[in-house]
Amino acid sequence: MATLETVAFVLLATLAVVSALMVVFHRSPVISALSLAFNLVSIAGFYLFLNAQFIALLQVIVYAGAIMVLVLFVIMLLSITTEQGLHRSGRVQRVAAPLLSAACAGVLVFAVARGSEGEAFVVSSADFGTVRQVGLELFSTYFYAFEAISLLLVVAMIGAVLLAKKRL
Amino acid sequence: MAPQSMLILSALLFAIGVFGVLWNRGAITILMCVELMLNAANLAFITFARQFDQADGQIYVFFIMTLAAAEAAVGLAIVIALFRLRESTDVDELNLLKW
Amino acid sequence: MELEPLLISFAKIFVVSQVLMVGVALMTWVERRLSAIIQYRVGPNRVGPFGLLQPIADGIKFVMKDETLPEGSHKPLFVLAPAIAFVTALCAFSVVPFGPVVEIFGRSVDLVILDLDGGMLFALAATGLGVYGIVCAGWASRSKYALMGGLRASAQMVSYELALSLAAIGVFLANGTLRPTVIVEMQAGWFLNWNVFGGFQMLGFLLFMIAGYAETNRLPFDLPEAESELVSGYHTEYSSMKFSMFFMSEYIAMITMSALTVTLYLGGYNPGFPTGDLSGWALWGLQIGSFVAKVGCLLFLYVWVRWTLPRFRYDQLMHLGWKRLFPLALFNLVVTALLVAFDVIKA
Amino acid sequence: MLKLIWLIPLLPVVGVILNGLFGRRLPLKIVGTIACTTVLLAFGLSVGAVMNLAALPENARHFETDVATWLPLGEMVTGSELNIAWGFGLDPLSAVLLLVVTGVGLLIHIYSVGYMQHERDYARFFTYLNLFMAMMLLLVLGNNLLVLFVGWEGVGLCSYLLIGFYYDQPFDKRTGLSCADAGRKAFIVNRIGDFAFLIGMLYLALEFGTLKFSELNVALAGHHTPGWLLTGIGVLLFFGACGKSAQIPLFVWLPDAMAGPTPVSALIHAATMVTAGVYMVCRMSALYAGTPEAMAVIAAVGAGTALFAATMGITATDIKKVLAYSTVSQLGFMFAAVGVGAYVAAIFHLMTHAFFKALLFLGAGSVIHGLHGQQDIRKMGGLRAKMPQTFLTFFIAMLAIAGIPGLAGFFSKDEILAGAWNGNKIVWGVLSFAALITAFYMMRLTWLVFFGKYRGDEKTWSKAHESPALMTVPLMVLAGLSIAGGYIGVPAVMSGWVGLGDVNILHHWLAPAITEAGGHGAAAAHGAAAAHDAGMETMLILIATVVAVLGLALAWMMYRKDGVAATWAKRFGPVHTMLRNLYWVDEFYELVILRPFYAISRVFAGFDRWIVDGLVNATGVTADIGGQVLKYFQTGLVRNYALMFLFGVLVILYYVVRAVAV
Repeated sequence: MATLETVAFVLLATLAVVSALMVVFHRSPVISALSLAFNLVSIAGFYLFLNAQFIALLQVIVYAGAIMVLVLFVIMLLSITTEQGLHRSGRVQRVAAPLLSAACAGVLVFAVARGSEGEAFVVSSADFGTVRQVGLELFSTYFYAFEAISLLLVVAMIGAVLLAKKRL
Repeated sequence: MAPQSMLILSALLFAIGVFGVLWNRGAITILMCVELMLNAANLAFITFARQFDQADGQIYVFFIMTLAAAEAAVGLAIVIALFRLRESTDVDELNLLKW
Repeated sequence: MELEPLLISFAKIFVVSQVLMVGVALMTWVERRLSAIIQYRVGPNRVGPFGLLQPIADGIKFVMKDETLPEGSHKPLFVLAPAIAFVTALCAFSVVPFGPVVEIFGRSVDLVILDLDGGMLFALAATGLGVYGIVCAGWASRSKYALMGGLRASAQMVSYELALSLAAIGVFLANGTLRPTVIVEMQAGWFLNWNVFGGFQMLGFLLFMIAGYAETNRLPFDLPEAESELVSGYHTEYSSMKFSMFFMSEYIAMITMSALTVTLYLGGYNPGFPTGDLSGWALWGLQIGSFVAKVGCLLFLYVWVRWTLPRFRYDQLMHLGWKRLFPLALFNLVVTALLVAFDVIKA
Repeated sequence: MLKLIWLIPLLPVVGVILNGLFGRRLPLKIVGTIACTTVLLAFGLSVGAVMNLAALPENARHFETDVATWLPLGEMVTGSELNIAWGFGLDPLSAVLLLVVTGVGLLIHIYSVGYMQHERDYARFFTYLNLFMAMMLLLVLGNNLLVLFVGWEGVGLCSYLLIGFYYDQPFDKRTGLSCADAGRKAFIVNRIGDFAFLIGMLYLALEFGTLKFSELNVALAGHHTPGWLLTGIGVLLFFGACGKSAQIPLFVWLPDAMAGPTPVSALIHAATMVTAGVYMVCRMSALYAGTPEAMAVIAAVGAGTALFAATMGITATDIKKVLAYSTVSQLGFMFAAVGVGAYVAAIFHLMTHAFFKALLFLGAGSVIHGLHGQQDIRKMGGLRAKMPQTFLTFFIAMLAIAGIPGLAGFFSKDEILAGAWNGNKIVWGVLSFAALITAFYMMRLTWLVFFGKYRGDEKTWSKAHESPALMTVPLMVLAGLSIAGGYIGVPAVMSGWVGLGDVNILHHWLAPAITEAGGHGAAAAHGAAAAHDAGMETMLILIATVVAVLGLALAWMMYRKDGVAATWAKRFGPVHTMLRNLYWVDEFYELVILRPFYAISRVFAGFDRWIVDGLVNATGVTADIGGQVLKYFQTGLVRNYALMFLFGVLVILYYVVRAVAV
């Protein structure tokens, strides 16, 4: 069955990379945002591959369903037409940005290549990545982190309201 | 489907996100590219979680998602506030804090 | 990979989607007839008995109509948008268990397309993605009305999704699972076992219903397509089959939402009384029938509400969503959590 | 109660904390009550502890307790273990000091409540005063030299703080010193002595491997230390005492210490702190027993100071400065006594001096208080009528210090003189002459202040008043002590006259705590008790009495009528000028020490300014230039920053990845 999986992987990976490139290069921010949403959903597909069903569903609900809708809303609200190009950032940026990005990819790939990850995944337990297992972990080991992040959300919410509201 | 291919895909997506941040001048697009980078990292986390059969990686992703939500909310609010002031989301217009 | 389960899955998908399409057709007829009754009109009664064939006639009309692509529109998205709306609405139904495990040709088949561990999340995710269809349509049309509709839809759906999910979490807490099949199984027996009663989810049920109306853009929350303000909102520029896809997806979303409500709160396919000595197809038939009946009742409610309540203003909509439903849903969640903690609800 | 002695220094600390933190916001009455109560408690505890000590058999009157380890230094180069603890101890010697410090301290606290009433910074004053009490008690109760040193430095600090209490006021017109300057002067002069003390202490620790008094006494009893080292240590420690107790050559700070409020002068610069030097030398009697050379130095310095300071008291015109010179002089007496081995006499005089000198200062304070700040005795006179209680008590104290028989000062001074006679006839001569001058200038002071006609302006006179009871009651108590205090040390010769045996309580009390020098001075210490030469003793007592009366009479003759003194001053013109200018000691120090010091300082200042500051400034300039260049990287364009950030991250990442083994 490896071949079917490989085909699926290559397909999804291609979609992910292409949509990511669309995010960066498309002139229209709306298309960029939609591409990003697509990219996020395709990454959720990878999560399913990797036995992370709960996270995959969360990814769709939170990222695609909420965050990206919000982004789209703002883009449409502000009627932004184009966000491309360098403008004032100048000549150095024009040369250095592609070079350094390529270097970034190079270093990361180099790191992966040097890494000691095996050729195949280890066999995981049956309930790996289920809601129950992730939830148990979340509310035991990471309980305080969970509470802290909820606080972060409250702060972010208040901050967003304060920033965006015309008059309080 | 080896872990390495997943990680390489993650690295590529990350690099694309990096390039997007460096190349685009629109604040919203930059925000989106940051999300792209975060997602690349998430993918790596999930891969590691799968590889080492530990749920911790998934928990981290959970937290990163929360973080991304907070970041998007505040970031977009800033963009709106900026747009009110400048009628533009061009980050290169915002270069007052310099020598 | 074995072929048989794959085939069974395909069969289920095929059957369900076809049933849904028929349901949609039926719904359009029901809606028109009902609204006519409510408004003391006659309604469509020419095509077929009681005008039952009217939907088919409409379908043919839609197909035959001229396709228009507005000048300056973003064509790929313009075409894609109805498909997104349609597909996501269909997807959400896939986790709804419409019947128990039945024996067909000696094989046990569970009457649910996707029996996922986080099935309810899947449904919520699919409904969440549904907004893209509307937003894309609104933006791709390059029309003020459509854009306004898309904007309204995006904000509205994000807002009400919150109340919807939070209300549903009450059920998850009460039943201790996210798997729809298990949720349904736990509501077996007398109707007092239904989550709406036995799980103390009456408030959650009402919230879920209200948020569901907003989520499906039905009156009184149909602001994305408010005729008096936005002509017809996001699908102003659409015509022919593409329009009908939006049309159908709205009805499918209604059906799906009703089915989800039934699954979560009203016992799913459980008839509401012990079916001790029944077995085989008699039982299964009863169960599927009761499921369909319950969904039908909720759909009737949809129509009834539509022709009874006036439309909200946009700020009222947001006010209701964020300042009424959201806190109430949180309250419901806390109360449920306490009830579970003190073993009033046996999860 | 002995086990609780560590609590005694802590009690005033409570007052320090309360008044220091909240004093500003508390009403004056509460501030004063807190301060007095803590000292009262300390006094009560001290009395209890001393009574418990007295209940013990004579040979076992010694108690020590280590509260906590302070410096666990471990093994020294010499091989001994040196672990210094926060140790407290009580023996007959410290018991006497303890009672004097807490008792007189309590009286002065009460007096201060009245005296400081109209002054500013009420709470600050009592915070300092309580802190002083804490430090002084630490000094007295410490069972090792380092704890004593902490108290020693602590009282120095408090002295500095209190001398500079009116830190924004000018003090001395002649030298142009401000009160803050006076405080600094005291601190710096003390520091010189303390440095010597520290060195001496370190040598002691190195040589004997301990700083605990009890262990030191044992170690010194059977030591094999070379004499020169012992002498050196003795002289170094004594030099420290010179600083604290204002002996030649470090006495210059004490007259200027009068810049502080009068109760401070009474408590710190007369009764307690300045006597710390005497206490310390007595504490180290075991050391000095082994080094007659150091003893000789002490005796010489003490006798010299006694005479030298007394002469300066003749011409001083500030009421407090007269008393300050008197204090220096009396401290000289004590050191002379120590120097000739009459430790008991020194402690005896320390105690009586604490009574009558505190009384004198408090009386002077009462006068100053009544005259609203007037300190110049040339502008006083006839105050007898206005302040009867102050006058009476002051007069008693004057008689006591002059050495009129029957009063406290007579007994103690007589014992010192007896000790000196037995030790060294020259010392005796000098001290006798100093006693004469003492009687003279004290009579002069009393006369100018309380007798004759008032010489100030009319307004002050009309407003002059007796001080409130809060101030006069402590005066009376101290007057009582100045009369009765001497009777715990009556020489056997005198008690013999009235048919009593040896009733010298103090002698027997202190005997176990003092190590007598073998042979030398031993007879002196026991001079009274031995009674080997009762005739000579009687003779000395008579001479002392005559000297005292003579001094008083001389002063009375000179100041009874106006102008007589002036005639005499003219007759001894140069001497008078010299005394008026205090032998130009300050000027001498200025010329010999300060000027060269300033010159050297200027050289170092130049080095600091040009070389050190140059280097520092060069660093700054480099940073500035660097910033001027690097600022162009701050383009204000966020994506440029992102680019640089990415570059840095990549470099780090590359090295990290490279470093990871495959």
